Amino acid sequence: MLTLTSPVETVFHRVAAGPKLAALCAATVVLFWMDRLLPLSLALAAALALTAMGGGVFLRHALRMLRPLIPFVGVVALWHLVTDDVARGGVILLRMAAAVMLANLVTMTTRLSDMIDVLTRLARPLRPVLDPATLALAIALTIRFIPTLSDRVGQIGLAWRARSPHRPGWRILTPATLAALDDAEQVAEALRARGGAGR
Amino acid sequence: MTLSHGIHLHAASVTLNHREILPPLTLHLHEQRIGILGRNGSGKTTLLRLMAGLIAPTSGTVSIDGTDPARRREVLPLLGILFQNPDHQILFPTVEEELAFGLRQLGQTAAEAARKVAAALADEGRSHWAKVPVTTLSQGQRHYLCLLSILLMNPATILLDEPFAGLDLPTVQRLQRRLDRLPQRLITISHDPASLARADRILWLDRGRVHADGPPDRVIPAFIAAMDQIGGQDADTDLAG
Amino acid sequence: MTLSHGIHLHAASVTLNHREILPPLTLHLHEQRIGILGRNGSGKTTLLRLMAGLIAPTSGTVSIDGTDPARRREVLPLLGILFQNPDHQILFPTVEEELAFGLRQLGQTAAEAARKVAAALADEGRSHWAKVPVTTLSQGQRHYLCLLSILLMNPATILLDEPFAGLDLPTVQRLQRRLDRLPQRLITISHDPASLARADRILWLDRGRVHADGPPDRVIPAFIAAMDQIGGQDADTDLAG
Amino acid sequence: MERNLTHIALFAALIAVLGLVPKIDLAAGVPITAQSLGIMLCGTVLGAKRGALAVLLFLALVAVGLPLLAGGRGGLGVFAGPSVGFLIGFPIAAFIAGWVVENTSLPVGLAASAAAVLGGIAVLYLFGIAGLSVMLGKTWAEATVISFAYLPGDVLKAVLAGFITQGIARMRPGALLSRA
Ligand SMILES: Nc1ncnc2c1ncn2[C@@H]1O[C@H](COP(=O)(O)OP(=O)(O)OP(=O)(O)O)[C@@H](O)[C@H]1O
Ligand SMILES: Nc1ncnc2c1ncn2[C@@H]1O[C@H](COP(=O)(O)OP(=O)(O)OP(=O)(O)O)[C@@H](O)[C@H]1O
Ligand SMILES: O=C(O)CCCC[C@@H]1SC[C@@H]2NC(=O)N[C@@H]21
Ligand SMILES: [Mg+2]
Ligand SMILES: [Mg+2]
Repeated sequence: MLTLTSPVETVFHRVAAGPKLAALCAATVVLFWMDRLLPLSLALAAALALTAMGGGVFLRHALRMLRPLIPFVGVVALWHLVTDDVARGGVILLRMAAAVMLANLVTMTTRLSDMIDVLTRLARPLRPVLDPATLALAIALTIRFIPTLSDRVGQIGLAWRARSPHRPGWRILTPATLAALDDAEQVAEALRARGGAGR
Repeated sequence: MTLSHGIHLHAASVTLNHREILPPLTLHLHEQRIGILGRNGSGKTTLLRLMAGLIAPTSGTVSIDGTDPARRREVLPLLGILFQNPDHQILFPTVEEELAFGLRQLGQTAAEAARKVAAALADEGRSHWAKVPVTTLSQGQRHYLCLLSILLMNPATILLDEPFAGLDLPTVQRLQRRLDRLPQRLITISHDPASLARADRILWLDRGRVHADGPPDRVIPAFIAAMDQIGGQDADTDLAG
Repeated sequence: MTLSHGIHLHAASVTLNHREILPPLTLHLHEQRIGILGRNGSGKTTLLRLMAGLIAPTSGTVSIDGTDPARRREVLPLLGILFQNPDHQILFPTVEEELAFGLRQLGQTAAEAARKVAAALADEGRSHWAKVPVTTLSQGQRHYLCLLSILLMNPATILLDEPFAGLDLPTVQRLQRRLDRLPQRLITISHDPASLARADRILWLDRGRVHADGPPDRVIPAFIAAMDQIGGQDADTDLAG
Repeated sequence: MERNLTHIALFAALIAVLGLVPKIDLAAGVPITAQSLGIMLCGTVLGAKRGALAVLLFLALVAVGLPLLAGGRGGLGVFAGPSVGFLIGFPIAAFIAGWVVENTSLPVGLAASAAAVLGGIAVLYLFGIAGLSVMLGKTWAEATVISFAYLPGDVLKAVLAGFITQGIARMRPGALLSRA
């Protein structure tokens, strides 16, 4: 399964997931508390520097993950130029860029399995309502069935195109949703056949 | 018979997710009954999708009766496809909706389509099916419905992907008789040589390549011998792709 | 052999959605190799699900080696099930997770399970499969993985629903050899009589009832004759249900 | 137990598959995406509790670093971006939509459309607008104006959610857990 974990090994790959996530939380809180240009610029510079420690390929990859924010930068910049409040616009942009960059840094340097471990550990206090083992099972099932369901939907699309000159559009979604429901029933049975979920 | 008649592949290849599933193939299929044999994963379904225009060739060209099969509107009267699993091709809740869909797509009015569907069901002695939810049909009956919905569109060529897989003996015999009587050109995929014994021509596909191409009495015995030989060895452990 | 040995059905019936799929059945299955034959929709899979405790009998009782099969955890060492479609049976993204799951369910620690999985894969000459995403395995390989994950749990009885459907000849031969060597009791569902020729006992199911019950040389010829006769008639138009 | 679990997992997978439908990027940094239709369907098909849990599971997978949001985005970064309000609102939207279908006696299709409007638009936008206002440093009024860009698409999606839910009720009545 595709993950966003970077194959480029960095020092951060060797830091345990828990502390990394805790640091990220703290950093994000601080970022949202800061509201002046200079400290926020320094924060972004620091985030960039940390990311750059992973090397050129890693940094380029990290910057690519910021690309969806580009139109957002445009609109904020424009808005604040018009309202003549450039400083405020700068604060918003710097803060978000730094926060997203740091969060992506954690994502890119933590293996999926370690993330899932942290998640199930965080869920431990919820044990009476949510068994961590059940959560781990649910995560595994979803990862397992995304490509399978995607194939099914592709097949339904082919069946449509085989009989129609038009693209299926939204109408493919009823059979696709049904496929998810049918698969859910059969997977439930297979799961029960091997001892069921929980306890 | 003109040059444009039948299905032409000119150095047509298919690469999916950076993997060459079908290396360049050049073929001219014009016989009335054509069988495609091959092991699991040999590329049979991919070849069928290529011929049907459901996937584009990565290189080379495909034409059916002179038409590019990617031009869906023009190719609909030329080509029908029966997919392997009826559960992947039934799109509507009731039998009559399912049957009417293809006719509407050919440009007929709702009234016209409804009339033809009713007539076709009556012809088959199945008028009572019209309002029935497809989910209450058995596996064999759903297969039959899929075939009917294609026959109703009256294409010149029908591609069938494992039409007998999972069906019981009597159902297979009936379906086989029904198919034998069809005037259309049939191209049938199977991994079971017995069901292709009466074809005019058999293509044996192996890892995307045409390993043998000829009449059944030549290709089928060779295929069976090869399969027995492979089956005698221990399982291959190498991973695909 | 004690009375509790084997699978017992006492007047067990199954009604689903107000339809009686299996009328009350009384059976004692204790042979090593048992086959269940029948047409599509005759209730084979329903009987298997009943015996496996995946559906409760509407009336009557079911027991396997003295245990109620609805007690999933207790019945795990007694019973393994190979479903028809591996796509619904494989629950985890990678081969080793899939194999380890059953062992964890039996109460083994993660370390124990990991060790056994590694050992089993090495035994099969497939250590390189461990981290492989299950979606990249071929159809035959996925079937094989399902079987392996059940064998690893070492149940006394294995139920197999159409284990050969959709597989090519060499794969069927290999799987058959593998199954023949197993010391476990096997109960195999099929609509293809040929694959059950070497069973000790065959049940022929027809519309939920046991139409015949005996050794293959008695039941199979009768089954084939009946199927040919039905196949000779025109299609039945009555709806299921 | 198992059925609940697998329905939740498969619908989380369905939202992810809907992410493969091309998105439309808007300047505010929050795209128009088919995934919000998936959120509605989780509620209208699975019902309140299971629907909300399916969405939470999907978000958990996004958070741990799977690129499941439209356009192959994911990771913790998206929770620090302009979408965060909508993302937080997702499970609540599914819950409300499910609750509405469960607790009205309207015909399924109509109930599902109404539920999708209530949960997938009214409630979701509340969170989305709050998120936009915080992340973009805008007033609520300004953020509300921005979110109007999504309204036509989302109204359409609510109508579709009605049709799809009704289709399922017709094809597989027993499978519609919100009305089971
Ligand atoms: N979208 C895809 N991406 C990558 N590989 C694919 C894709 N679709 C099919 N393949 C691979 O292409 C090969 C041929 O697949 P195909 O479905 O054509 O085989 P087949 O002969 O129809 O097999 P079967 O008898 O099992 O139906 C297989 O190895 C399959 O894994
Ligand atoms: N949940 C259900 N509700 C109503 N009817 C059902 C249900 N499940 C199965 N049936 C019906 O029960 C009958 C027996 O089904 P079953 O799946 O056991 O048949 P089978 O012998 O395994 O057939 P096949 O060879 O096609 O797999 C069929 O007519 C089927 O339509
Ligand atoms: O970042 C993402 O990919 C998800 C953001 C959520 C998009 C919201 S959901 C409601 C509204 N309707 C849309 O089509 N997009 C926004
Ligand atoms: Mg195929
Ligand atoms: Mg069956």
